[in-house]
Amino acid sequence: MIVRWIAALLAFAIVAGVGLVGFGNFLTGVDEGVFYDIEGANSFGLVFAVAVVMAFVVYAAVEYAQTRSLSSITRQFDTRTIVLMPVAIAINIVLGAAVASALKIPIYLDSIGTILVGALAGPIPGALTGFLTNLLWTYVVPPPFNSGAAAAFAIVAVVIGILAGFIGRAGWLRPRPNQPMRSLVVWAIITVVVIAAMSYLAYLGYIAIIGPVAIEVANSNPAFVVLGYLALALVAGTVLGLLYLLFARRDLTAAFVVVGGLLTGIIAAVISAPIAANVFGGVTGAGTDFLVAAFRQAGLDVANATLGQGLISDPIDKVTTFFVVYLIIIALPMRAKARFPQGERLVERGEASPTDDDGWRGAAV
Amino acid sequence: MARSGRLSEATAGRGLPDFLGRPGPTAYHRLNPLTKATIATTTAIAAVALGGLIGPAVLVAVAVVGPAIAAGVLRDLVRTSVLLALPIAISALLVNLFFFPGGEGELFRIGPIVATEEGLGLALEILARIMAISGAVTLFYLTTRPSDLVIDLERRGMGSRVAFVANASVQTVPAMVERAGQITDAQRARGLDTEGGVLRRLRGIVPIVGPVILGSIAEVEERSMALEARGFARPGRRTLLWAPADRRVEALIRWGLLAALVAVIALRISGRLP
Amino acid sequence: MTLTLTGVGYRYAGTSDAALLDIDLELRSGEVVGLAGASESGKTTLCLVTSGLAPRAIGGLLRGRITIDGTDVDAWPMHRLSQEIGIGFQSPASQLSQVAGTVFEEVAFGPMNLALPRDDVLDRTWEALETLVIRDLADRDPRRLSGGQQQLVAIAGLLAMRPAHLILDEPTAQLDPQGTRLVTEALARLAANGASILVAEQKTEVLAALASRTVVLEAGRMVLAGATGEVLGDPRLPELGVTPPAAVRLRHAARDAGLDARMLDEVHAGG
Amino acid sequence: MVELRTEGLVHVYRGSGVRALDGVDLRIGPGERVAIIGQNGSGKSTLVRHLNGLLRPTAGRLLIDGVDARRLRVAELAARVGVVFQDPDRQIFSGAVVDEVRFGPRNLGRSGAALRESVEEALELTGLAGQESRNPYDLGQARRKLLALASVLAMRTPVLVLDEPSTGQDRAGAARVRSVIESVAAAGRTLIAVTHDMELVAELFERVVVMRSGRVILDGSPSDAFGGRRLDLLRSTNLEPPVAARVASRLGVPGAVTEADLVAALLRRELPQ
Repeated sequence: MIVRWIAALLAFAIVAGVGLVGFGNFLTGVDEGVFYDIEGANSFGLVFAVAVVMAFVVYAAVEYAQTRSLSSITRQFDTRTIVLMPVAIAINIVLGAAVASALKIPIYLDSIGTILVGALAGPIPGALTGFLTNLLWTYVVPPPFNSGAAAAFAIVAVVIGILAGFIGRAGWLRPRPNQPMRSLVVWAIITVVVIAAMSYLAYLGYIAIIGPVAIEVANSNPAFVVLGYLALALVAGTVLGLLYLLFARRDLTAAFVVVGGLLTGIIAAVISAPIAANVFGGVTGAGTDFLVAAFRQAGLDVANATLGQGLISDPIDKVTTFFVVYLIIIALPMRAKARFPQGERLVERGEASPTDDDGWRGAAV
Repeated sequence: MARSGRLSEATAGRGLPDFLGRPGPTAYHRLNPLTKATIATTTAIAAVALGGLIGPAVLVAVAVVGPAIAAGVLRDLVRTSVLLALPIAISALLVNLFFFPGGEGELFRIGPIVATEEGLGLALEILARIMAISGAVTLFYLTTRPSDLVIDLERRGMGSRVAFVANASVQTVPAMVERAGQITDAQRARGLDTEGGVLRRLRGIVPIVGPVILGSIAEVEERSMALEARGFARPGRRTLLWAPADRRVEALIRWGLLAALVAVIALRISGRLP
Repeated sequence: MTLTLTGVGYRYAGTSDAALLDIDLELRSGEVVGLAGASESGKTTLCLVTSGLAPRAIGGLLRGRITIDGTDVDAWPMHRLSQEIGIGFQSPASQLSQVAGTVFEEVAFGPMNLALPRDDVLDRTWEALETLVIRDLADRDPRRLSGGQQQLVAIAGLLAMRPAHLILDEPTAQLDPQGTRLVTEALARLAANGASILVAEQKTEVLAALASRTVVLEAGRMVLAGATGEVLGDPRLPELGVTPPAAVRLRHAARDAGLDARMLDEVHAGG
Repeated sequence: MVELRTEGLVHVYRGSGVRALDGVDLRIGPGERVAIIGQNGSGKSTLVRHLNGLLRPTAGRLLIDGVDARRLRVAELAARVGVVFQDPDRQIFSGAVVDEVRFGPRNLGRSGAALRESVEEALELTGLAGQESRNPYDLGQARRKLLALASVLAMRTPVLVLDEPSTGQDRAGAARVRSVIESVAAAGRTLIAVTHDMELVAELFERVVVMRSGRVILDGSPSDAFGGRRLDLLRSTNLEPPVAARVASRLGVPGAVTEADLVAALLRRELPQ
């Protein structure tokens, strides 16, 4: 068991190292005199994502070599999960396509299914759902639902599925209704601090990536100032939304939903930015393009404009998506969700099934 | 492409029915699905890696328009791929033309926004790249039945469960749209007003999206039982009724294309490409 | 092949009260057994338990013994049991595999999963289509068929697994009279050439047409069992939430009104 | 109260070009109880979808109290003509039974005591009183259908249309549907049922409209439709009359369509001997 994890970590380190040093932003090549490519730093997120997938492939290969089976992985794939995945993929595509074309708002809502499968069945099914969604969305789904751009972002969907899997496994999406006021207030403060810290870190990281030169140009340009205020307004909006959810619904899980959404959003932004920048020049035809235009107007190049756009729209999209998934989990009857591999962790405490014996027995096989 | 009407004598016996695995109308259609998928993928990635205008243009001519003519799907290809690429193309044009940082060669100006030469150059580059990608993908889509590709991959060793998810998704997407339509009717019959302004339409999202998701998930239990009642949970490989033909020469073509793609990417990374 | 349930009870996962209690039932080969009872009286649960899906696929807790020709099937995995016992459900659409573009591929789905040799899969599929006389639907798209035709395709899909016993949970519940006739006639043909079927139905006319023996459930217990004619003629049927067939209702109404029931019988017998 | 009238109603489906309605002239007065029967594809559900504006006529008109329905939005029509569709799982979305029933009336702007009272009445009538906080998907399929019925009942529309209300119901469920039909009629509201349940039609409806290939081929009482004289017409749509009517016509007692009528008629004939 340990051998597999060591092999996986080794693979991760190698791929990440090679990627950072050589790969960087593959449109600009390595800068002399610096051991890594500064301008390419913005694609370190993508490199890490590829490293994660390679680690998984190595883990599976080692397990297969040891035990001629992938039981630790296939256990998460019971018939119910496999039947849920096409539904989740269709939800991603039908809702994603509908939102992208109909509302033209800066969110995509195309990962509801991926996060749902992750939460209900675990990281691996979540990752596979995300991966297949993006591949099928480009190669197999006919217009008007087809999206030529989706396949390129498959790696992002894989990471979103994995994150949702661990968030579900950690019990973050377990309903915690009518909490005493005291613990609500305590958790509200903690969450606001966490949101502020994450937003500030994202800002610092962004400034570090776009480098000192770009910052003077940007600051002097009114567009950049407007974007700054927009980002602040969205953070404030998230906090207000959180407080409403906490105190209006007295459900502590609202805090976990918001934090989970922000975390996934920021990671998704960091991974998808280099893909969007280098493959599509920062545009995807969705509502988020006007954000990219604003960043470009502020004097930033394609890569940094796309990252900026991602750091603004992805967190909001993922917080909204996590909230929609949470509403679905609440509305699902006990019978439907309890049967999934991680179903028990999405159920309110005390709702789990009572078991006494006197002759009753579960499935033998 | 199931054929309705009387069954021909060929299937009167007990063999494989003639409507399964029927070869496509042209030579390009009859290529192995994986070959066509490799052509589409290498064309798309190479267009990105090559960059510039000439690279993608040549790729489109050779790997998209050429085969499309051979397969007799050019008209559909143009119509579909343009439709597919339009939203991205318009955004790419607008964003890059007008917002190219530090562009000097001013073409024209609309108020504070300046259209620059460099912006136009980059916009055209991205346009060429997008056309190459959407053309390659559309060519694949127009000449290959999705289930044929899935069967071919399963024959080569892909897990039968992954094959199930891929095939089932293709049927679930249109079914879900039909379901959403029926649900919209039912909610409007209960007084939900979907003809008002944006705000009113936003209020309609939960009553319409909710049943689509809840109804589909509620069916998962019965669907999985029906599948298990037909031996679905049996581990290991399953028998395939048929699989698309593959020839050695196509295998060579596939590996050749992949090698060329790796070469292009290596050149790009090492900076030797223009 | 005889399928026997002795003292069987079942409790759904996450519930404290039993959905099924003390069921003793024997399904002999070549016999059609009817299952009647109000909604949520345990009909579906009994079908799921007998087929093995409960508890294997949906969890929950089981009590008592289920044997095939005396052998306890507790340890059998689902894919082995599904070759002995096939189960069909109420909704035709949710029994489609969603991966078949034609009826032929839909019916072949089960044998393909069993990894049988290809020719064996083809033979079983054609045989199942012929048994249900839907050979001419072979190239049709399953999603574009009527409810009744889809139900026949689902049953053909089960027959292709060559189960010794077939269990059908309200196959005509969602069908219109034409679809109900289609399915009932097909099942009558199966019964005529020796199939062993357990069929649950609200429409007692269907049970009257198919079943030699009928069992009635109430709140998870067997409250009536016996020859179909007797059970469906039992005066307590309405209180058990089951509406007797029209012919029986007429005869009872005539008898209660003091009419000469015999006259009604021979007239209706010809109908 | 509301009078519905169609004049030369025609509907051709854009995609398939199928002429589902081929000139329907129908008048349904306030408080009437009408059953619409016909084979699949005879145009029944197409007609129903015109009554609440989900489908608009290709030719001809639908008049509600003399006003052309074309000028009314679906949301406005829904306040007059409530339609209960066949598949409950294509509309239920709330986590609790009571919220599902509130959805309709709330859309019509009702609130407070009036809302609460109409919701309680609907739950009572459909036998769901006491299940207010349960998750709809924990109820069986049959009771979810009753929940869908309750959610439209609570809107208290002057016209109520039921699409296949008794399909999939057991004895108790069918009895519920019948009590709802009787109470709606008792309240003087118009009730239209599209159904294959011939016993239901014979016992509860005073008027039967038979449709075939987009046209009304018979509009009369159940004994008109099921009695001996017009049986050929009914058979032409390969519909079967209720068993009691079949036995009655064979025993030379036409006009008797329900079991009760048949037995009463036989009693009269047997006693004088």
